[in-house]
Amino acid sequence: MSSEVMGYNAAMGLGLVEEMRRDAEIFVLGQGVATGGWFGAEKGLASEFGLDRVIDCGISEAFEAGLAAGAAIVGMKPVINMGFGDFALIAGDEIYHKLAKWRYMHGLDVPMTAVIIFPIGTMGGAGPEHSSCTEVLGMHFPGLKVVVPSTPEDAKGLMKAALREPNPVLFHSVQGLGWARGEVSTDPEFIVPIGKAATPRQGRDLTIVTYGSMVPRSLEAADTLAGEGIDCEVIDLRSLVPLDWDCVLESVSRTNRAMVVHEAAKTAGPGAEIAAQIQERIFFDLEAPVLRVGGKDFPLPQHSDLEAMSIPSVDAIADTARRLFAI
Amino acid sequence: MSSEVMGYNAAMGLGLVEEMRRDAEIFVLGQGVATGGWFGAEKGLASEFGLDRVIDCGISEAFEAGLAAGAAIVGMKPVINMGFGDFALIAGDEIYHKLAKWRYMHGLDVPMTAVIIFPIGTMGGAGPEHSSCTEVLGMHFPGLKVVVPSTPEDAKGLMKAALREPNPVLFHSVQGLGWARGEVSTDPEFIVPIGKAATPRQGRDLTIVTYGSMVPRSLEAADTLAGEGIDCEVIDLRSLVPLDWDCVLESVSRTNRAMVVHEAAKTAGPGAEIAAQIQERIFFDLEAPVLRVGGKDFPLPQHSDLEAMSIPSVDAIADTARRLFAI
Amino acid sequence: MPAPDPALLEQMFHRMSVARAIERLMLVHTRERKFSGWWHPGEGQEAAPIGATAALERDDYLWYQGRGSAWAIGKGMAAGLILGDLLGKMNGATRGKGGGVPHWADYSIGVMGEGATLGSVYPLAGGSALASRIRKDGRVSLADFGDGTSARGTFHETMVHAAAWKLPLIYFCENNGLLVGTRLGEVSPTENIADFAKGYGIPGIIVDGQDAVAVYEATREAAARARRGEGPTLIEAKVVRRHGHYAGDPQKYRADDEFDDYRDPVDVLAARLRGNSAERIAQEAEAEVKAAYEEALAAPEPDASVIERDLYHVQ
Amino acid sequence: MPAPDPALLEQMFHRMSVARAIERLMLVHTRERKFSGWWHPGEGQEAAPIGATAALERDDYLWYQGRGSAWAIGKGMAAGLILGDLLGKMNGATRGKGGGVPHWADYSIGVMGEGATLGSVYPLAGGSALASRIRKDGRVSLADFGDGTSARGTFHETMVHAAAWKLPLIYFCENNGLLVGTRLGEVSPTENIADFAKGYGIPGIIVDGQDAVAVYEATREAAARARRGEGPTLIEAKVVRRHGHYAGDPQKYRADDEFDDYRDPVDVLAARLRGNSAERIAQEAEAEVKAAYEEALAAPEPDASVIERDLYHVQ
Ligand SMILES: Cc1ncc(C[n+]2csc(CCOP(=O)(O)OP(=O)(O)O)c2C)c(N)n1
Ligand SMILES: Cc1ncc(C[n+]2csc(CCOP(=O)(O)OP(=O)(O)O)c2C)c(N)n1
Ligand SMILES: [Mg+2]
Ligand SMILES: [Mg+2]
Repeated sequence: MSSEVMGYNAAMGLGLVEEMRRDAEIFVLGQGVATGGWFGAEKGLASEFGLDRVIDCGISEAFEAGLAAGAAIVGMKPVINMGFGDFALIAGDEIYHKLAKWRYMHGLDVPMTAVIIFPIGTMGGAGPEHSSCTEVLGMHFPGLKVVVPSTPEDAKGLMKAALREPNPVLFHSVQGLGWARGEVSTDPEFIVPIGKAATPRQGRDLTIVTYGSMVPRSLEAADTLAGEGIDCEVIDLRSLVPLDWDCVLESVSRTNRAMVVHEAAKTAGPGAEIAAQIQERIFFDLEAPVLRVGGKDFPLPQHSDLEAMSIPSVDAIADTARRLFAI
Repeated sequence: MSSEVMGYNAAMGLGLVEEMRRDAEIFVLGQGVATGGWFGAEKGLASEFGLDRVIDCGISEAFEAGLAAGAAIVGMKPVINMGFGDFALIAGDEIYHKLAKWRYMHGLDVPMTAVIIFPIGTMGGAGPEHSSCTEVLGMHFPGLKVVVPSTPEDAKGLMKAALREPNPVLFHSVQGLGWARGEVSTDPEFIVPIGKAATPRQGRDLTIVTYGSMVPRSLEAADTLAGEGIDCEVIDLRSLVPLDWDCVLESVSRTNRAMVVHEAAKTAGPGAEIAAQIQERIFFDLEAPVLRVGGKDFPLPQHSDLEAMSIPSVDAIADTARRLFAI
Repeated sequence: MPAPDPALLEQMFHRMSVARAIERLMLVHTRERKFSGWWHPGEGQEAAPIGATAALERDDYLWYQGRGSAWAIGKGMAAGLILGDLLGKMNGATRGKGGGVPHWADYSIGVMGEGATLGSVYPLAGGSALASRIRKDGRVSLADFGDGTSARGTFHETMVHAAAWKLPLIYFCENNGLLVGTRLGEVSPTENIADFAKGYGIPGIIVDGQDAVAVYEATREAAARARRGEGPTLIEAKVVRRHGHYAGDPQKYRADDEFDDYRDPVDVLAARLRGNSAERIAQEAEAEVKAAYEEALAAPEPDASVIERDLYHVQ
Repeated sequence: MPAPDPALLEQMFHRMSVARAIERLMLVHTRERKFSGWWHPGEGQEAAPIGATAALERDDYLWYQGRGSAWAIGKGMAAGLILGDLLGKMNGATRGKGGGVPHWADYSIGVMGEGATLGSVYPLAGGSALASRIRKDGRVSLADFGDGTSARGTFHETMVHAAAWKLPLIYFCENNGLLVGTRLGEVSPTENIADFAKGYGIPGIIVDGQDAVAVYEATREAAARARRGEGPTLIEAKVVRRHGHYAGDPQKYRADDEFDDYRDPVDVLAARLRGNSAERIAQEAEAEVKAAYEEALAAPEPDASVIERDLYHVQ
């Protein structure tokens, strides 16, 4: 199949455009989506699909998320750009109660497609209220699917999968990867299934379980470690709900050592669940504790140097891997 | 020192009243706090302290939490009854961004006292949006202290500590224990320090780390197990931030077996962090994986029988302990 | 606006009588079987839902709040689904998940459901109204709420956009002057929720909420306006909450003379019927509710498998 | 209301000139040093903050939004704290945490800070206003926000209560007609944010936001009203956003003739000064800002320890 090199945000946008062409029930709404779009993804959407389907909204995040629930229940397929993952906390009732539970609490099992785009993570000084990783919320509160693509191709493929999924999806796009480039399939039927991890690097000595912004960093650390004779397997989860436990457990039961890496604050982040569950399920396969490398348990400073020091560096990942290998 | 038998909510209320008498900067606000109060805690507050300090609010949770931040920054000591822990998701920006980070992001280290009361957990059919346990949010987002008392005495002592604490405290009162009775110290200087766990039962075979509604259930399970020759230590964390790691690790390094029990949904709940960190820190002391018993990863049904089946029972705790002991 | 024709009036009275019979039954059920306080009695307020739903089309979208049962009944749900749900039985609307707070929905007749965090219906109704604008399907969305719930931020966020975009949306307030035991005036700058309409430049209509026909007419007008593409309307029905906030609430906070000039909405509507059909219809409704209650009592309880149902849709 | 006296006028002009000099400097700094786009230029809008802050007392509480620097300067913060912070240096207001979006606070002069989730200032200002009512300290709280931010739910939740409780609160809107690149009219039922006041039964005042004296007078009046216990006022200043939304925004969405009858607030205020003091004051301000900039450039960068500062207070 043919492919094309493009940026992460552009690929996510392309996934959206392709699906909008084939499904008239999809519409996009968010602050500035019609006038250009913040993260480059929605450029030109309004001219192709018209202002009926590409809707600029005011500064009302709770309304945005709540309308997604209402529109999805009546069968439309809203895509909402929430601007920043931090704003999950502004629209929490609408996302983690309404979108997640409306069908459940009414005892009605109907398809309900809605994609909530949460750009997460640091991007160079956006500050403590525009840089958080909030994906763990979607793991703790049941009823939603949760994805975090790490490559342009996954951004496209997961967006397309989300728009064909009969359940609401929290689509966490990685702010720090917005302009990262890569090969992207141009096949209009190419999708990345929700709930399937990838293994971008195979290895025998230890398993690095990661996703999002930390995938390229983990791969870079693995390259360095390869030179030192430490052979890392790197798993890119891609989806956090459902999480591909088969892939994770199969790998760790082979390597017998695991660490989890993410940008989200370490304490009570996704890595806590992953570490807890690995040791719960295959304790006697482990030769060492499951280690975690996560963001500092502090708000993100506005200062971009301090910000960079607040999230895991390639060195920090490599150091932890060395430590894990040595145990 | 003298003590008195009273209910959990009443004891929490008494802690509040005692502190309000000694500190004129404390005020209480919430829906219905002046007209009687939902959970019994605020009865009669308005007549003693007047409507200036006991304020009925409209249905505006974001305002309630945000005003707490504003009032605390100017040196007052607001106590907000948020009604239900689930409403953390309605006021998320105000709690996890403003209350938690305002000082940090402005680079100003000043005392800031504010107590946000979040009644959490099931209470017999309150339904999916009034029964959630949301305490894990306070663990993941930095900047707040987080407590969950399990006895009337702790409810009083932690309330008093929270009102003398120069940092905002999320005070999770346990809905299911509201009418549980127990001995409560009447000493006006009695406080329960934030960040100190209790060990209501000592044991040699395994450690049950728990808090809130699951403390009495874990103790009951431990009693049963004692008859079977399994000697459980039970730790009541009382505070989740800061968490008394010394107490937990000391115990587990003695018993070599640990399990975490909470009512909150299991996945990515507080137990994930606790299990992850125990094995991270004392892996080679463990003879078995750290197991978790938590609420089902489903919304809470309105139906009270189904609700009861959705959270850990004494039997489920005992069964897990037996399994852990047998590993 | 034309008044409802006699057949519609009878249907309204029938539905109001069903709702009232459910109210009466739930009072007894609560007392005798120690039913939990999660039932919020709607007696006294039935004219608002019955009048409003009568003015809607079958496929218009209704998002309601949780007092009483008259919204769902008014929009055409069977009493059996409601009672089965209240009793937590498998034959109820939620198929076993219920037991107090209403989460009754039937999408085929536009009963879209209730959110127990008050104020959650505004953006959801905004969403279905936006869907109708995109699809040009001529449907109207109605968001019902209590006076106290007008203070939620979602009230504003949704109406700012609905008014700007002229969405086919009706805000319908049941103003009973109380939030649990707090008087509205303690926490609101106005006793008239309709005043908030001024800020959005939309009509704010106050109607006699004890008179189902007055409510019908106002809602009819608002729905017509919405369908003409002229945007949202805020209707405020002045209603009386006859009982406590929840089943069992002793209501010590209410004045002795509060009900001195109380007009029962059932009587007000009965007086508008032809001949003496009221009595007959009321009896039929009571019989219907009684039968549904017996059926609910006999219906099976849910088992644990119900807990894990309806979370995700599998294609 | 009396006009500001000559000394106050000069102080206002001085502060406006400082803010303007910071604007000019940041344009150059952004271009030459590739400074990040997290700086949101306030040029053209300075009359609103300068007029409003001049009408407040030193210990009144100011909660502002993040465009430009004139709110903090107007309330009395030194240029050095602002520039040090923008450059991310240890001598800035946040002592090393800064670098674009303003989080400048000085509680001793009532500069309470900014929340970068827009609309967060409403309930915080409501909180300080409530504190003043409880303490009877005669202080006024002012919440500044942009026109787009009027759609946030917190706008409504706070004002419902502030109006009901007659809190000493001023809502101050800088209406530049734009939210990033979206025209206000696309997402708001009214171009006049002051219209929202009608819903709450409070005064909604529109002032010429290019004229600091007009803003001063309106704010003075609102503050006096608040101190008399008569409750909140909503002031809307019509302002012009002279530059892009953020530093570097190419602003393709703006019309060619948009600035044809633009009145620079610096000129408007200069014309009100006695004699030719304007030029002198402007030069002094520029020199002050230049010196502060040099100092900031030379000031030390933060080290990693700054990350872990100020999260918890230790008694
Ligand atoms: C967001 C939210 N806040 C608070 C509550 C608790 N609560 C349930 S009913 C009620 C009073 C509602 O008053 P109103 O809106 O006037 O409706 P009414 O009960 O009078 O019908 C309150 C505060 C809730 N369910 N949701
Ligand atoms: C809650 C929230 N939503 C969205 C944003 C992103 N955002 C930053 S500035 C801005 C436009 C603000 O418009 P307005 O309030 O009119 O202020 P102006 O920029 O015109 O001064 C937006 C949408 C944000 N910071 N916070
Ligand atoms: Mg009411
Ligand atoms: Mg603007």
